[in-house]
Amino acid sequence: MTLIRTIGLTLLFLLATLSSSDAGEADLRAIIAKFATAKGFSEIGAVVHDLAATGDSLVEHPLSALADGNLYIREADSLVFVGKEAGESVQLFDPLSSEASGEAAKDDVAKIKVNNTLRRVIRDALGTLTLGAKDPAVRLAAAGTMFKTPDAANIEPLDTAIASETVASVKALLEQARAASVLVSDRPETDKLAAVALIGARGDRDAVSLLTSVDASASGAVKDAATATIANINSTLALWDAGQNIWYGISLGSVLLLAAIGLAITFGVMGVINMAHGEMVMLGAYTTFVVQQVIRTSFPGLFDWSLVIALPLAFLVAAFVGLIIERGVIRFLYGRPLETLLATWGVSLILQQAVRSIFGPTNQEVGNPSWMSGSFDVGQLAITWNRLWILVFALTVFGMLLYVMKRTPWGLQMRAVTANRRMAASMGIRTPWVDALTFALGSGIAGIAGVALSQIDNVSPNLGRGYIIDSFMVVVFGGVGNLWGTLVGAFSLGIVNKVLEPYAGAVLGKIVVLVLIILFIQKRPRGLFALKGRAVEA
Amino acid sequence: MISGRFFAAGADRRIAITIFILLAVAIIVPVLNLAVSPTSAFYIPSYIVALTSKYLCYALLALSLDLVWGYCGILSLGHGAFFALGGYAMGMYLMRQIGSRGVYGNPILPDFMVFLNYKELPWFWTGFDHFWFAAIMVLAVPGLLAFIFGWFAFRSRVTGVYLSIITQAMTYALLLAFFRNDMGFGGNNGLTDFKDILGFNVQADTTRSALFAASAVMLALAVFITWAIVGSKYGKLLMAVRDAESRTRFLGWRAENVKLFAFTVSAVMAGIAGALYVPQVGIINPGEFEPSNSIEVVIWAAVGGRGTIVGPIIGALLVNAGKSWFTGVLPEFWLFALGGLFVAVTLLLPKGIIGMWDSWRGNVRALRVASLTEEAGTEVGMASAASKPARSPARNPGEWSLSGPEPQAAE
Amino acid sequence: MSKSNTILYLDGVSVSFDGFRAINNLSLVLDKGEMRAIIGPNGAGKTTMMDIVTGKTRPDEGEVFFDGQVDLTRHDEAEIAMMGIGRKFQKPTVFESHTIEENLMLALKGPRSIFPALFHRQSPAEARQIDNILGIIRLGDKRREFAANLSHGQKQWLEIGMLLAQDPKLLLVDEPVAGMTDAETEETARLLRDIARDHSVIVVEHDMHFVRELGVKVTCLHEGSVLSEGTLDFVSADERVVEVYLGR
Amino acid sequence: MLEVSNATLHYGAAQALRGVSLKAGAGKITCVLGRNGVGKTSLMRSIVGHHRLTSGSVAFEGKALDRSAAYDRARSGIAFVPQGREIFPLLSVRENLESGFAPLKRADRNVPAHVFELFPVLKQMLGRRGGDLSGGQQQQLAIGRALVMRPKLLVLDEPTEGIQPSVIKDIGRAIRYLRDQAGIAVLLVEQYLDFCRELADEVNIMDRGLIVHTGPAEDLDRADVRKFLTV
Amino acid sequence: ADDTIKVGILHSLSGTMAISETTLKDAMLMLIDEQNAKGGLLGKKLEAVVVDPASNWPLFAEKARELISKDKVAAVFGCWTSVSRKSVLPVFSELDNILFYPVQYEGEESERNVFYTGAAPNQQAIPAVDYLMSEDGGSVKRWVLEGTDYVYPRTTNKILEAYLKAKGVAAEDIMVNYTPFGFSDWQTEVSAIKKFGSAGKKTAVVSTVNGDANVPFYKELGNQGIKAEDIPVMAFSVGEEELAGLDTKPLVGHLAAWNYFESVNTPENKKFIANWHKFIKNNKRTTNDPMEAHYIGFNMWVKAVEKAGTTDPDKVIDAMIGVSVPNLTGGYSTMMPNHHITKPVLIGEIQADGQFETVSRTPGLVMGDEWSDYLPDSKDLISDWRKPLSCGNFNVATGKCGGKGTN
Ligand SMILES: Nc1ncnc2c1ncn2[C@@H]1O[C@H](COP(=O)(O)OP(=O)(O)OP(=O)(O)O)[C@@H](O)[C@H]1O
Ligand SMILES: Nc1ncnc2c1ncn2[C@@H]1O[C@H](COP(=O)(O)OP(=O)(O)OP(=O)(O)O)[C@@H](O)[C@H]1O
Ligand SMILES: NC(N)=O
Ligand SMILES: [Mg+2]
Ligand SMILES: [Mg+2]
Repeated sequence: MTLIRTIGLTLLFLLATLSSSDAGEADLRAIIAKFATAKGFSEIGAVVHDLAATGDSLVEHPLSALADGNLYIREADSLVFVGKEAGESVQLFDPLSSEASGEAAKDDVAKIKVNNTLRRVIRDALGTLTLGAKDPAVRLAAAGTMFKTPDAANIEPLDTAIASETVASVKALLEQARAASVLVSDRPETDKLAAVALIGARGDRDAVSLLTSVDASASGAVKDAATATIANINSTLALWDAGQNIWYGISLGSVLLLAAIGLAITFGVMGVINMAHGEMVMLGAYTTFVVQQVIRTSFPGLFDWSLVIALPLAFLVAAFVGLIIERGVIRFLYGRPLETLLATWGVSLILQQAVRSIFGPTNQEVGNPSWMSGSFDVGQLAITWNRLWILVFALTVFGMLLYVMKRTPWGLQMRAVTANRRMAASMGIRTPWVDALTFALGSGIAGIAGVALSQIDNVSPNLGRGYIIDSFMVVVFGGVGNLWGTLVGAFSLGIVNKVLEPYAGAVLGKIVVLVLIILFIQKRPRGLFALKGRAVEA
Repeated sequence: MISGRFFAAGADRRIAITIFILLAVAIIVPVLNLAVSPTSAFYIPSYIVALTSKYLCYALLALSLDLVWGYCGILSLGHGAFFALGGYAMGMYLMRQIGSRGVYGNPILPDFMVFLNYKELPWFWTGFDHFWFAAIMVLAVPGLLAFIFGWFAFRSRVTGVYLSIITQAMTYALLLAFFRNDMGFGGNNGLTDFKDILGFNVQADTTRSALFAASAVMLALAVFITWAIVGSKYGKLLMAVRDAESRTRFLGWRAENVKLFAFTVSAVMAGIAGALYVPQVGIINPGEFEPSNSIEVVIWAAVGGRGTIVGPIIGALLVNAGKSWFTGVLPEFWLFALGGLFVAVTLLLPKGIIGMWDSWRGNVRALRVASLTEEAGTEVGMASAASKPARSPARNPGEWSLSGPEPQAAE
Repeated sequence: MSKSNTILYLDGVSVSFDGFRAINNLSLVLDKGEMRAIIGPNGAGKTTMMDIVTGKTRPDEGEVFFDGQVDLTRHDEAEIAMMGIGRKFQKPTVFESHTIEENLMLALKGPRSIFPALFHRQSPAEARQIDNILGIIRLGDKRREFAANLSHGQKQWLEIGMLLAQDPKLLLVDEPVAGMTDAETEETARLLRDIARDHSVIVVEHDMHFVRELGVKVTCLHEGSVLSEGTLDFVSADERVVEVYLGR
Repeated sequence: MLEVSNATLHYGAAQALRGVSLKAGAGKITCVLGRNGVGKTSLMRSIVGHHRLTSGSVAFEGKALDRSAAYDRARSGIAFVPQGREIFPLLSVRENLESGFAPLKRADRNVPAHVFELFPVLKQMLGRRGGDLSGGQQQQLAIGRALVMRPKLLVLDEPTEGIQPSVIKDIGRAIRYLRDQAGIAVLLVEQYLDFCRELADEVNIMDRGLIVHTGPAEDLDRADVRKFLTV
Repeated sequence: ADDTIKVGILHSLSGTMAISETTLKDAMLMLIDEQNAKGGLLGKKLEAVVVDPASNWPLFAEKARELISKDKVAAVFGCWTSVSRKSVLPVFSELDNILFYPVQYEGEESERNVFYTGAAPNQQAIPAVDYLMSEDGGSVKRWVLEGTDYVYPRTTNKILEAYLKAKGVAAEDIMVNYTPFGFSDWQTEVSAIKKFGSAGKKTAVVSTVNGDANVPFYKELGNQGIKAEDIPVMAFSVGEEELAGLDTKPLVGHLAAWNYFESVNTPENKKFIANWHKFIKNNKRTTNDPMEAHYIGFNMWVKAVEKAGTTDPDKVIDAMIGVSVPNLTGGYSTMMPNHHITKPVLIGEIQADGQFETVSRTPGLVMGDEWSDYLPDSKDLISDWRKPLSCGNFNVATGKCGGKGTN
């Protein structure tokens, strides 16, 4: 099998780079037709090899369709098509020319099954096929694939590719891929040592992975060099790991901050023990779901904008519900903070069940827009886009809130009203307005937190319950009534948690964090950023 | 003094009546269950006995919470932990009573230890084959935890929300810890499959009735003790600490000790409740440490009326009966009903059922007094004795009042 | 200076809050059995000084001794109170959900630990003492009222009553006549003079009539330290006192 | 300007006001005196809208206020300096003063200069938390805060309590100044007789929930009036 | 009334488990409706009694008691978590009624009053691992056992560890990790998996992560770019229902082992899905394995009642054994004497449309093995509820009923 592949790939590459594909379309069709009779993954795999061996760049299309599970066989005539599902039917396209070839009912076509092994085979084949592609990104991906699947036969095509490569980053990766292949070839030891050095320079986990497998099979100087390089990389990686854990902590902190920040208003500022806070977050998440649902069915092109659209809506929905709760329940309870616990607990039960009745008890799908998907590397740190955006978002919300609280008359009135409602009224402040709007603001912020959390967590009626305890912990740990406290509290809890986790495990880590909170409060009985002064030191 | 107070009028008479009812029920219910024919109209089915008995345990838990919350302003959001610890102590005894009747027939190790490959009983399980030992542990474990926890927290002057949240952190940490199979308490499944208690089959109707009676008597006893505590000078002090902790210090009282005593007593009561609960429901698992359970206890007390003795009992009975009933008849909508009930109680009965009852009665009496005296042309004292500002739980500063709408600064 | 005959001895005491010096190198000595009036502008540090003595605030530096030998900076509020330092707060602070009687009962001198409190029964002597105090503060007819229902002035009286019930060796009285009528003010002065016969007392007041009635040595504080000390006439003749405090 | 007629007020079943009638005219200082617990504070609170009267009415500039909320009364020009100060403890002194901006037009939102002239200490302490101030300083802040609102009626409940003598004098001067220059009505509850005697255009004596005497300040020297103020 | 036969439905409709269990309640209602449309049972209509134990374990026991004592149901279909089952077990044995338990579980139990229609570990975990070790499955050499910290994952992983070691996997090639219930921040765990997987050996994750924690787990896998081709994740608790809350495009190729997939192409299944959509009035609602388990269990019960001619639990319990009904994957499932059933084991890969594509299937039916052969204390135990043995824990080594039989 390896032999076939080697020959195939070499051939194919030569042909492809010369861009003189003349394997003949008819031949290709004949091979593709074999999919209809192939049974089981290994036979399909063989057909894939045959196709790849033609070296014709045309095969890229049917192969990637196959990898994506989009290759179909029409049962009536056993013809192979690329298919695109559209409701109950499948639109068919010619596998080579991509011409539309009509439609078929789902039941009349059979999808060609792929499994992981097959997908890997296809990916490898495509990797080599696309080494000469126009788009540098595609070439980069191809080089990446070849790095991960070293093969002595790859050396020559890679040499050719390196010679003609103009983009530096692609070239570097091609060289590493070549080095990887050198290591598994029977090239002389000096070549191999150079290869080890080249790969070692990557300094990342993939390099370790590759060198480890070399280490296992090699001997002599190469083995020693590999071992030394692995040790070397691992020691720098350990540092990066620490950095990575901090980043995880920061990103967990940003989630905690988002979840808690609305509560910092309704509870921290207004003193309402708002047990329905989590449900406000949930409402925000469901708003996102509904927005995406509408977009999916009516304006699919807007999907990447879905979160942007959902943000104001989630704010409004949650704020409106908050307004109703405040006017309907909370306003009768000022001066009786403990009873807000009872009432808002009731409200939270009602909201949960309402959502369950309307949307069903199961998870709803909220997708990630493309700009929130995937990750990028900074050095050896892998940073996922969604976490980064959530961090940015959390800090932005925090900044805006801080501005409102400290720099606007509304913020001043809010604080005055919650400090002494009766006296604030005597200062001419319309307390009912301020109360209602403040609670709505806190709820609205919880709502937009829901938009962000929908990106990383379940959107289910239980969503809120998962955050309520953490939110209270953060607000209280930071010091009630102090927004900065909430910020610092969220990040410190996040970071401590994530730094502990790799050593203690998630469960024990969490227990340790809780115990630390208990101990910390003994040291600072009014939280991290305690409100100070005579008034509070009663 | 105690006996004198006991038969006095008003609130104290209510305590007497409550105790009397509980003791009566402790006798009557078992009799109606065991001695009356199932076809009779007076027959009380076993499952009602089991159910009510469970509520009585909850009532005891609610009462224990109210001792610290209602009378001392310590809003514990972790009282479920003491309940659960008491329950675990009892559960461990019950596990040991299974002996070799477990599925693996191991005479020493409970089933979960067998399939998790324990080779011997962990050290902390020793002694639990004796009832007396377990009984001591039922009191000692929650009591000791509360004592240690309270010792540090009260000494550091952790109050208000901060205290509430660390009690919540405590129960949450225990929840996670008990989830761990490595802890040796059966992990998430907890302890189940009990066979006997003190040699009697836990499933037998007579045992159930006995447990029912025990729960009722224990609750009666707790009512009596709480009442005695609350009515004593110490009780007044407790409330003084609730209302103006620092002021009591300037009078020379050690507020932290005042709180610590109540907290510990309360935890022991909660532990007893848990211990009675476990043989009756047949399982104890970490779910009992769930923070939301503890919050529910707070809610029972609030619904019934905090800062009263009978209130939390009524609240616990009512909310749980409501829950049992609603989950049966309105399985899909009961959360609306229960949630609605909580909202309605807060809005319509701000001091809980008992509190409202009192102020309603109080007002009626007060208004009557006022009108009578006015008719008689005599002067009304500015604030006549009849006005009951109530030892209102709401006016409870320094507690959850954060930025201090009603600051109690001792300037 | 010898501490031996003093009931209260402050030397070089300073305290600051967030950089603001509320008490600045304050020295003050009160002899056993002495009554002293303290005056001084708003914010001079009078209340803060009491906070330091009663253990509410810890001084940054300086010595604070009670009864010539007890270093108060090493004790907390409850201990200090038990040693015999009682205090009336500037803003009346009473137990609002207790009756007047119960407020006094909690203040009454006696053991301060849990178990005695748990099994406490009121003795006839205690009952008499409460009756007595109720008479002095003229709240006898309200003895079963909840303290929450008192007017501001009535709470002031209740505070004074609680102080009397404590029967401390040293009384710190912060603005006792604020919110009282002139007649009541005189009454209070008489009461304090009575008490001063066998107690040491520090009174803070802004009411000069009242201070005059007391007829004791006066200390004027300003910006956290002593500005002037002597008889009232002496102090009020001091130009600086007139400047910062009395006004023209 | 302000007219209270036949006001009664109950706390639960206890009656605190038993048919009080009172007038406070513009450009006049009207004093209310009485022993502890006779209902002075209750009366003031009813006027500014902290308590709802059981019966009777409060009218301001001819309009009945009985149905309006405290903030509407404040907006119509009634400022209140409560007994016990009630400053916002966690707000800075500046913010406490600015809390009086709410009823003002945007252009008027500044702290009048005479506030700082009157209470220079406030200027020094602008950045500190209100709750940290000493008792007397808080009292000054409470008065300053009320003045920021540019009221037509200033209701003061024992404003001199805990204030040093020199500042009491200043407050007296300020009240007079406000009466004379701005022509506002001042309703003043006082225990401090001399202060009252000096300032008042009219005194009202309360006893047990009733106004038992109304007359000029000189009446305070009459024995039949004094008797209401002795123990 | 006596003209109906009552059937209890004991699934949480609120609380944390509602997310999974509510569907089962609906499925039961549908099955009962269908049976009634067919004319009921023994000439009587079936009547569903639904209660909500609210994800609260003691409440499960209370509600079970209520169903049996008060409502006098003939059988109960319910529970999801093991702890809820443990909590009701004593009630069922005390009041002698029948529970049908439809969820895969850790085994180590066989009660007379319970019929286990979900998978025992050998009907799910072992075949799944076998698949991963096979060439088709990618010849996995290195294993991450990732689970939620509770009894089912712990036990399953114990069994798997023993099994893997028996297959020659070295201890350092197995990584076990647990997270709490409802865990939502998977960054550290996923990166640890990545790290563990970069040792140059083919690595796979066997996930016993429970319910709610799965969505954030998979989202993190997707975001950190862990592809199924590189490190496949084989899950035992992720079904169509869980996937419905996810964008599955980044997850294509990850695996699950079940006894049923909605995508299975059989006439029975098509009919079942069509009925389900009609009943629930939503064409998007998926079906899943526990639903099939209830389908099987319910039909078995119906058949057994018909066979016994009565709903009397004792008689039905005896009649159940040997009853065989069609399952939805094109075969018959039979109730075995150990109260577990025979099932095919299917391995499926996640598809972009949120369905599973079956990539492997055991050649025959697998019989549920309640006492694992890989745990030292249970390997000698068997269960057989037929008379005269009538024992749930018969020790073949000692020849005694009651575990070790040391007494
Ligand atoms: N906890 C604190 N934080 C910040 N500043 C404080 C604190 N306590 C006191 N101060 C400041 O210390 C100074 C002294 O206050 P103190 O209350 O002792 O004055 P006082 O002499 O009692 O005044 P008054 O006569 O007005 O009661 C004041 O300026 C006050 O603002
Ligand atoms: N919130 C309340 N609840 C019940 N009774 C009250 C309340 N506030 C005041 N009272 C009672 O009403 C009466 C009048 O009180 P008020 O505060 O108006 O008196 P005052 O004249 O202002 O007295 P002071 O000079 O002491 O301030 C008092 O007897 C008091 O006991
Ligand atoms: N049985 C389970 N999945 O808990
Ligand atoms: Mg002072
Ligand atoms: Mg007053």
